[in-house]
Amino acid sequence: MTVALSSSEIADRLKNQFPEAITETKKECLIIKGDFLLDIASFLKNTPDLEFNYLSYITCVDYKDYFELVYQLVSTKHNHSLVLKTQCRQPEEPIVDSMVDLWKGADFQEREIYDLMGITFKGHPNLKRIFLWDGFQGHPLRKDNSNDTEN
Amino acid sequence: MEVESKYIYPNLELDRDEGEVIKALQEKSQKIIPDPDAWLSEELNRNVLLTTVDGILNWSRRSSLWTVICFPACCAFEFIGAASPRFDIARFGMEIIRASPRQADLMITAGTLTWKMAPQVKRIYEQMAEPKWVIAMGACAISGGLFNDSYSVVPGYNHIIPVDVYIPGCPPRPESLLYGIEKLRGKIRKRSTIKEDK
Amino acid sequence: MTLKTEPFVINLGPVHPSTHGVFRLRATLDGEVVMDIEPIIGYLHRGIEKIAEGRNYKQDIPLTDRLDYVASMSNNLPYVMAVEKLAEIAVPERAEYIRIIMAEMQRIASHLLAVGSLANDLGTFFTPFQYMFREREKIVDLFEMVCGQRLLYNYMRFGGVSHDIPDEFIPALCKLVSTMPGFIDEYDQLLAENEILLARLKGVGILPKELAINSSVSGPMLRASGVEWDIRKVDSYSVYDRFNFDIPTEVIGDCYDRYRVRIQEMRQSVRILEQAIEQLPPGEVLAKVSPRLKPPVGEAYAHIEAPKGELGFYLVSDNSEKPYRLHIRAPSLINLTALREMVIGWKLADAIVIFGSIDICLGEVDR
Amino acid sequence: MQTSVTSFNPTFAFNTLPPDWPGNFWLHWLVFTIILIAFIIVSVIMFIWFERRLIGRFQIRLGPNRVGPFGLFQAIADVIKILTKEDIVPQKADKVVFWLAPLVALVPVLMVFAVVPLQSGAMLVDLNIGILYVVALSSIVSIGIFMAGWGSNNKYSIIGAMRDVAQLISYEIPLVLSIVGVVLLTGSLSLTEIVGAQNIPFILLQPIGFFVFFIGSLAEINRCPFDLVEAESEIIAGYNIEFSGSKFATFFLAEYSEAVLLSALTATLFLGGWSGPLLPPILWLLIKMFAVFAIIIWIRSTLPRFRIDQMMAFAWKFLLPLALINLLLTSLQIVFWPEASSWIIVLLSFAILVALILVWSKSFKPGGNKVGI
Repeated sequence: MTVALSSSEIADRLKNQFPEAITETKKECLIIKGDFLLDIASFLKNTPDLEFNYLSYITCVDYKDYFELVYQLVSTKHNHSLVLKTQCRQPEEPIVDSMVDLWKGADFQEREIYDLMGITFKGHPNLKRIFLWDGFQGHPLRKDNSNDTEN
Repeated sequence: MEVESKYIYPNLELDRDEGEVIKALQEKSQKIIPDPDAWLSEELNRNVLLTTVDGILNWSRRSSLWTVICFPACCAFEFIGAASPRFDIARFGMEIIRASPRQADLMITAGTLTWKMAPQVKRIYEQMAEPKWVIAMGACAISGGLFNDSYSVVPGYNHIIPVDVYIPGCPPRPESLLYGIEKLRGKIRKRSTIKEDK
Repeated sequence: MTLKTEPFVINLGPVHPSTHGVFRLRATLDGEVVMDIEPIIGYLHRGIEKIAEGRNYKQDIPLTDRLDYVASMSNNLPYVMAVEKLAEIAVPERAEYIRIIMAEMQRIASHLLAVGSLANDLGTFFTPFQYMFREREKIVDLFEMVCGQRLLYNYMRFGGVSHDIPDEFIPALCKLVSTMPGFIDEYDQLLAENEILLARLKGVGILPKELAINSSVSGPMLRASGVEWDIRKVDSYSVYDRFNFDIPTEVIGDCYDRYRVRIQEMRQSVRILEQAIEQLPPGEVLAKVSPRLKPPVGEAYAHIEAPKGELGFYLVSDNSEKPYRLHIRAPSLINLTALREMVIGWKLADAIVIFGSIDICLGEVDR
Repeated sequence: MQTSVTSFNPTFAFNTLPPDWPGNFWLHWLVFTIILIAFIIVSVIMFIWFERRLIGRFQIRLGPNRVGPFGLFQAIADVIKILTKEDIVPQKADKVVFWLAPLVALVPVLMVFAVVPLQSGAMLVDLNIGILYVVALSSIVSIGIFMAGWGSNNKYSIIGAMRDVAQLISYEIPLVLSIVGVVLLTGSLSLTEIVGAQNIPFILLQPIGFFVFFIGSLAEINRCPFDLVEAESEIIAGYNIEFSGSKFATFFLAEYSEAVLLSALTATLFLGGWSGPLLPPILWLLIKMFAVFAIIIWIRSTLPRFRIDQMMAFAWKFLLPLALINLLLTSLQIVFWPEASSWIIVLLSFAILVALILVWSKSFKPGGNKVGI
């Protein structure tokens, strides 16, 4: 069984290095500030006994007043997992750091989120629409985008 | 081996052009294109006389319907199922699936059509040489089906190209595909090539 | 004197005989050698995630069928698992077994198709494909017996499956299970002892282990690269822990290894099926669940080992009848990430084969 | 050899009309050309039907059987349909080349049939350099294919056309060298004499030659596993991608006429041509042609396709040495051991063929690795 690591334990370890990074620790997830995302991710990836070398998925949820990005990290060596979340509270121009340098698997998923949710990923090498065509108005998965705006 | 840039050809301009084509097509195709062969149902009024030449031409056309590849989604597997040993569409001489639209007669539109795909389908249809027919296979091809209310789905192929035969089902079974093809043959049988002056 | 040469861009797809749907590959070629590719997808983007938000939980089950339309049963499973996790619904034991029987049959069907179309990409003029389809039809018959559909089954429900299997199902399945290993061996022999096939597959499109993990590749592709990672074992769900089976892995991670992993996985699936038939308990198949299900506020992620890789559903509920957010972790899409690294430097013909060996389904890539 | 070269002149060829044929040369020419073209077209239609039915059987299905008895009229329906379809010329195509290409591909094939003996003396002209004529003309088809690829102004078709030229250049050499073995045994370039010389079919005396010739000619007519020219899974339809209507029909005809030609040539060179007991000679030839074509279909429905570099490697590293060794062995036998009993030769040649193929297949690596960019 993949062990879901307790987020408070991880939070304790992170506190030494990134004292201001952690917003909240829930039972199943760890919510961090967007500014520290890349640093914490690379810490989680490179620390020997954590070694989250596999990024299972990235997704984004629109909570109307903020966007929440969800990263599920897995270690294929130690067989444990962690859900990392970050909240993006700039509804006009949401920007988050890109994870492509750490995990290549983030490439298409970030493009997908950019396409459907309209979140810009800083440092992504090829950030453009992936599913919809160039010139499509709006981002369909946002809650303010009702289902039948387009025809 | 290290590739220098992420993508040698980012092709941003190409993307933009394609986006414009899609947009133009979307605006243009809000109405359903009527079936050009609708007059066939009122056959008696027109009093069609078929000549022997017509008979031979129609025989040859309905006996060798070559399909073009246009299989976007789920229904494709029921088409392949129809071509597989069990249903064996080859009995009717239809196992030749031409990948090049120039040499094909029949387009079986098996699957959901999105606006991004629409210009390609239209182009394939236009590349096909006359005479050509279209079968809309499955609910998505007829009306958008389950995805009718989506932001990216074309509600039916008949917004883009004229359709001759509709086969309902999600997906239609191979038997119903064969029945639909049989209907199309009936339609071809009534066609008059000689009289049709356009 | 040197001739002036320049690379040229060629579009493979979206309508192409061997792109398995409407995938498009914008390839830059230097003669026959692929210098660069850019996968362009979205030609089948139907917005399933958005549509799902507008329908209630039960109405979303048919939508999941249409993701990976060659493996519909496997798509139902993680969705109902996610909802069950969210609403804390217990599943009767018999239903769990039936689900596993369906998922494993679906795995065989999907891998048959993957191997067949890989051979097709190699240019065998449909013959292996037709043989694989013959076997697939047998499995499809069984599915039809259970739920009346040939392709998109819509069989699983929250708390079980929609109805019990008919009486004649188990004997038919036993017959399938007893004959299938022979067919698999036969096909394996016919394909893998062909010199041209070996020359075309061996050493082509190598995906190194590190890159495979880093690119979040999953399923047979990951295992072909030498990572023993199968959700059925490492994060066992349903009642998989009661079965005895191996995870086939290979070492190099070339196209041939991916082919081998699929062939061996079919054998393992047959093994699981044999055990599941033996252990199948009597009893109910559907727990009592309100048709207007309102799960409590929260989120859940359930994943399974689908034929193509790790298929997961991330579900957010706001205690209404409709899901607040449904995200699908589509293995086909993420497996494509590594395509570019694998293809560059190979010939055009190899690019097609490498792409075929990934075995994607466009319904799942684009959603 | 020397006599046939020095005595070559057209009148010699024209004078080879059998004495019992009526009329003068030109009447013979006219009648026979019509018969020959009819023969080609009928056999092409039969070949198409045969191929589709047989492939159906290989793929555990029935194949066309609804149009006419046993689906016999299927190919006829196809032909009428293709001929009456719209003929599209792409706007940016090179019009002249596009128009000429199908003809350039078809005419040489038809011309080659002039020297193929359908039975004793039943041929348009009995050229004493028949083999040379066949080899020379059959290569011209590639020019037609290249013209089609270039004239279409399509990227897929130009890739297909390039592949065809590369393929032709590589496979022509082993092909010709394998024919030389037959010519050495016969001592003549005339196809009639080659048939006449086969007391036992040359496939027994020249197994290596047959092997190389058969594979080489598969490549020459772009049949599987060398169908890279129209590789459907890679370049869609290759050179004929933009052709429709009657032009496509012409290409189709050219392609299958080549197949008929190859079957006829293989039958003539290695299987004893029209000679055989009991049945009439033309029937023997047809039986042999269909047998050869059945093997081609079998290969087509079974084998995957080569990659371009593997295909070239196969020609230069595998077939060419085999052809050279065959040539050497045949010459040695003719020079030093002309009185040898043919059955000993048969046994020896087969032993050598098996040994060579074993050795070669172990050492030959089709190779072709990733290219650094």
